[in-house]
Amino acid sequence: MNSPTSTPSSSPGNDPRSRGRPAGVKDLAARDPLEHVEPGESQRPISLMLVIFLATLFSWAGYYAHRYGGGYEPLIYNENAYGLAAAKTNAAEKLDPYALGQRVFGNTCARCHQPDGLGLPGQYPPLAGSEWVLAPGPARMIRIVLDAVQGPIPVKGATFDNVMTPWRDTLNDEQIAAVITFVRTQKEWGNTASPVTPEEVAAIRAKTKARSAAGPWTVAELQALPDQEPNP
Amino acid sequence: MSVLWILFVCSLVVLPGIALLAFRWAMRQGEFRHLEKTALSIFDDDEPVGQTTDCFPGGQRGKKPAPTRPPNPISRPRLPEA
Amino acid sequence: MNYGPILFLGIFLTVASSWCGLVLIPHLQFGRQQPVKIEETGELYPQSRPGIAQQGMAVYQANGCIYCHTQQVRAEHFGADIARNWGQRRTVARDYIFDKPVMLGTMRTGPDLTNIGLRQNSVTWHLQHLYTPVITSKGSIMPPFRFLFEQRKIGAKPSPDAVPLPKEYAPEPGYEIIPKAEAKALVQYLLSLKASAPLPETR
Amino acid sequence: MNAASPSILAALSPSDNEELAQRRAVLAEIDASCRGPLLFLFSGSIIWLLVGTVFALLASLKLHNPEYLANYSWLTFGRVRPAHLNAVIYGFASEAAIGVTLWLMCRLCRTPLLFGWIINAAGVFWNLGVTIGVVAILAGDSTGIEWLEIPPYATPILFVSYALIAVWGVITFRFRREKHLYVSQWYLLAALFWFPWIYSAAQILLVLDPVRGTVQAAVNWWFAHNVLGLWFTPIGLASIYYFIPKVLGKPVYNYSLSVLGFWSLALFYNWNGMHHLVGGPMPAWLITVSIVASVMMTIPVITVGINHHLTMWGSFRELKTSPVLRFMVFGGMSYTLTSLHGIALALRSVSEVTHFTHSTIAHSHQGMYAFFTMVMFGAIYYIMPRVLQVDWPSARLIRVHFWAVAIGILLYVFPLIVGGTLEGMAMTNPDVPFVDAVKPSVVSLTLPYLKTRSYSGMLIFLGHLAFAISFGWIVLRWAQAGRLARLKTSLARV
Repeated sequence: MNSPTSTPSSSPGNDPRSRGRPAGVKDLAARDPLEHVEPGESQRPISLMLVIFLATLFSWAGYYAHRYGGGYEPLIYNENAYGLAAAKTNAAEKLDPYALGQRVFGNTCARCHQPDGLGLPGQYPPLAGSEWVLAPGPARMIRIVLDAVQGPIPVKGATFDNVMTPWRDTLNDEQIAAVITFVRTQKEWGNTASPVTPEEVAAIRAKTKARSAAGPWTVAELQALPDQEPNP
Repeated sequence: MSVLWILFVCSLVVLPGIALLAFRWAMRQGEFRHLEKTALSIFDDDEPVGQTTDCFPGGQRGKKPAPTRPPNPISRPRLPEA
Repeated sequence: MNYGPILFLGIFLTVASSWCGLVLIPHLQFGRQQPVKIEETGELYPQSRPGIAQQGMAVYQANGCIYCHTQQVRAEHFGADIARNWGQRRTVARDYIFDKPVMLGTMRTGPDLTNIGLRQNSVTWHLQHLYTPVITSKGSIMPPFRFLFEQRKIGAKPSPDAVPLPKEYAPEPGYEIIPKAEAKALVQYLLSLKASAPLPETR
Repeated sequence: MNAASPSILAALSPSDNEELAQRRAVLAEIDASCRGPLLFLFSGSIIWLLVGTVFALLASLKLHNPEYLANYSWLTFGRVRPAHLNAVIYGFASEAAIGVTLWLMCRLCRTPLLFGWIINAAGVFWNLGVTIGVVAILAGDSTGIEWLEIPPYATPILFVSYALIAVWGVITFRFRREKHLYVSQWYLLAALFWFPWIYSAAQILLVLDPVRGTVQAAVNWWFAHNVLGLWFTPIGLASIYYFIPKVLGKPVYNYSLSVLGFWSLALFYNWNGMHHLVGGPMPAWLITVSIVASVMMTIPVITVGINHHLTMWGSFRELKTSPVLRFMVFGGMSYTLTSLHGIALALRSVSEVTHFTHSTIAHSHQGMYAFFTMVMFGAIYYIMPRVLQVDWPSARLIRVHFWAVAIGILLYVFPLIVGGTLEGMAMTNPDVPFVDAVKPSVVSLTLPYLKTRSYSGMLIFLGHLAFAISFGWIVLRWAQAGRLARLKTSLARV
């Protein structure tokens, strides 16, 4: 209804307002080079660039949705579960035990025992120079890490009355062996005890399986143990 | 979760229904004719072309030499007589 | 100008489409998951939280913990969540079926809390940490939540509830710091945060 | 009329030409009819802007200085932050958006604002709802759902208010005198329709009768991202599409492109939200679909960008003289930048690093502030002199406002994007401790950037103060010039 042909008032010739003015939108475009794309009456063809761009985007979209869509299954959470990369495994990088131990210590133990291994006086016992850490064999320490220990516990002449967090379910044998090795051999803290192997941890984990339900170890229970565990 | 089904019906039946009606009405109003000319619909006939209509208070407007605007191809409604 | 009509219809259909695609279909697909029996333990997982932990959740909500802490563990190949020991496996939708609201979070100004109940199960540690975070985590920028505690004159004998504090953070002699009910509930909620049961879909 | 401000008002002054006089009288009548509601809405939004900025500053200071005001439960970080968000989103931005929408609709429909009392009532309810909501959040009554923290007893008030505005919108559109629909109107109508849909759906499915498990998270981010995508972005773009051509006095570069831009935005933006959950406990397909939609956003972003920037092309010297253009162009450029940045952030490989870091915060401020808020400032600078028939009192205040907020937000966004990316790189390296007293850690790494943010916040606050003073002053001037203006309007009507 607003087309110039159907509405007399909008046609330049008939409109009294436009008398004496140049007619037509195109005149403006001719005068001002900045406005060379002034929309005109006719429909310009869609730019080929735009068509190619849109086509590329849509093909990419289809590919990506298919490739990482997990088959649109509700229980598929891994975007690599289907499609081309199904075979791609995400094997965790292998770390040397010291680096792994450092990482585990920083992310778990340091919250209480502090990054410097000195603990918090009156709260959390130190690991640096601790007689529990530097014992000849790791039997007690492995047990403590697996199922925790319940205070009061004497460490370096002070007594700490607190409860530790057990790590049986949250750290694997390799991680526990690595972190115990890291703590026992940490020279910056003056610790120079022997390293621990994952096999030793596995053996004690199996042996104390039933123990975990009974809660943390008590100091008396741990002290009753021999220093050296018989070899598995 | 009956509420969810109400929303579901709303989204799939009621709203598209409204959309269709609105669309039919818009077509009849001639909404989709002469799309490109609409770019000019925000200007009045007497607005200067290429000259800014805004400036800092007390300041000077942009001094771009500008030709007068050609007549706007869009018909303007008139103020109803008081 | 014939493409106008199709587009005009679109304004309504577009939002309806995303509503169906991002809300309705997810609800139908995984919005009705039930607990499953875990083979290793024979227990149903997940279980709803005990009442006091539910109250703690309200404290967590009210004080906006969600703005700095997430409750989601990403897959082993994606980020370092599992390498940081924030969990042994990624979390999946089933882990959250009893949470109202689900507080996944989008910021990690602080560490992830999905498994904080496993990583740190000491009530005392949590109370100290809430009272003044730098007691246990030096360098932390977490705000202290001292308004969840009250300072009280020590009565005939010290209260068993009193939070043990290092000297530099302890109140003046003769006073002790007692956690309010909110603090205790919050700690119970934190201790209840565990998502470790081996679900089949977490591979 | 004031002698110091002839320029803008010249366009609206009576003319000898009878035809012209009548034409100007139409505009004057439209502008005058908007006066009351706009004064109310803009005043409210500026008050919320100041309040929201104070909350923002508090939150920012607390992040690198946790002991600051730590003993007041009302002012703990976890309450001040959502109070900031709700004050600026629902208080400032929505209210300013509604005001600008009203004026644009009236101007584009060429009809005076009918039933102004509806808008005034809606404004009262809206401010009441937001006030109750923000106080409740500070008091510890938040729902704990991001972007929907306002408790369920305050939201119905917002609904009543919104319903009134929607009714008004329909009435105005029904009685419009201009039959052509300009692209801005498409954006505005779509926004007016989209917002109640997403808001009510989210309220019902998250607060009233929550869906189960992580579907809540899906609804949450569908809503939170669509508030930006289907509410603020359309209104911001509608403003740019109107004001840049209007101020320059030349039509938009390519109108067909603007149509493509509008519909591709409608088609793809609302599918975006799930990229906030990349890596989260969501089926792979849901996140993949959102990533695809995010990348498809290149279409509207590029088309809108071409239109904005090429309309401006060759007219950049006008930036020197026009404050409106400055804000609009800053907003338009930020829209292009923030959208391209957002598309990159949605990709899995980028998201792996930047997700959960401050770069997300930087991104949302780039969108909400550097784009939307700047555009709203520009619109208010254009609208107020026309509505009040009084020019802005001080060019210096406008300059202070512009430079303070422009430098402030750049100083906010870019350092924080860098800091957030470094933070993400540290966080995805498990050998960097999360927090440590001595060694560099994830937390200590971010501290310089968080401090920079506090400084930028102070600068932005300064800018807002200048804006508020300017606004108060022009209203005062109008009140003083009231008699004169009324006389002028009645003359123009003859």
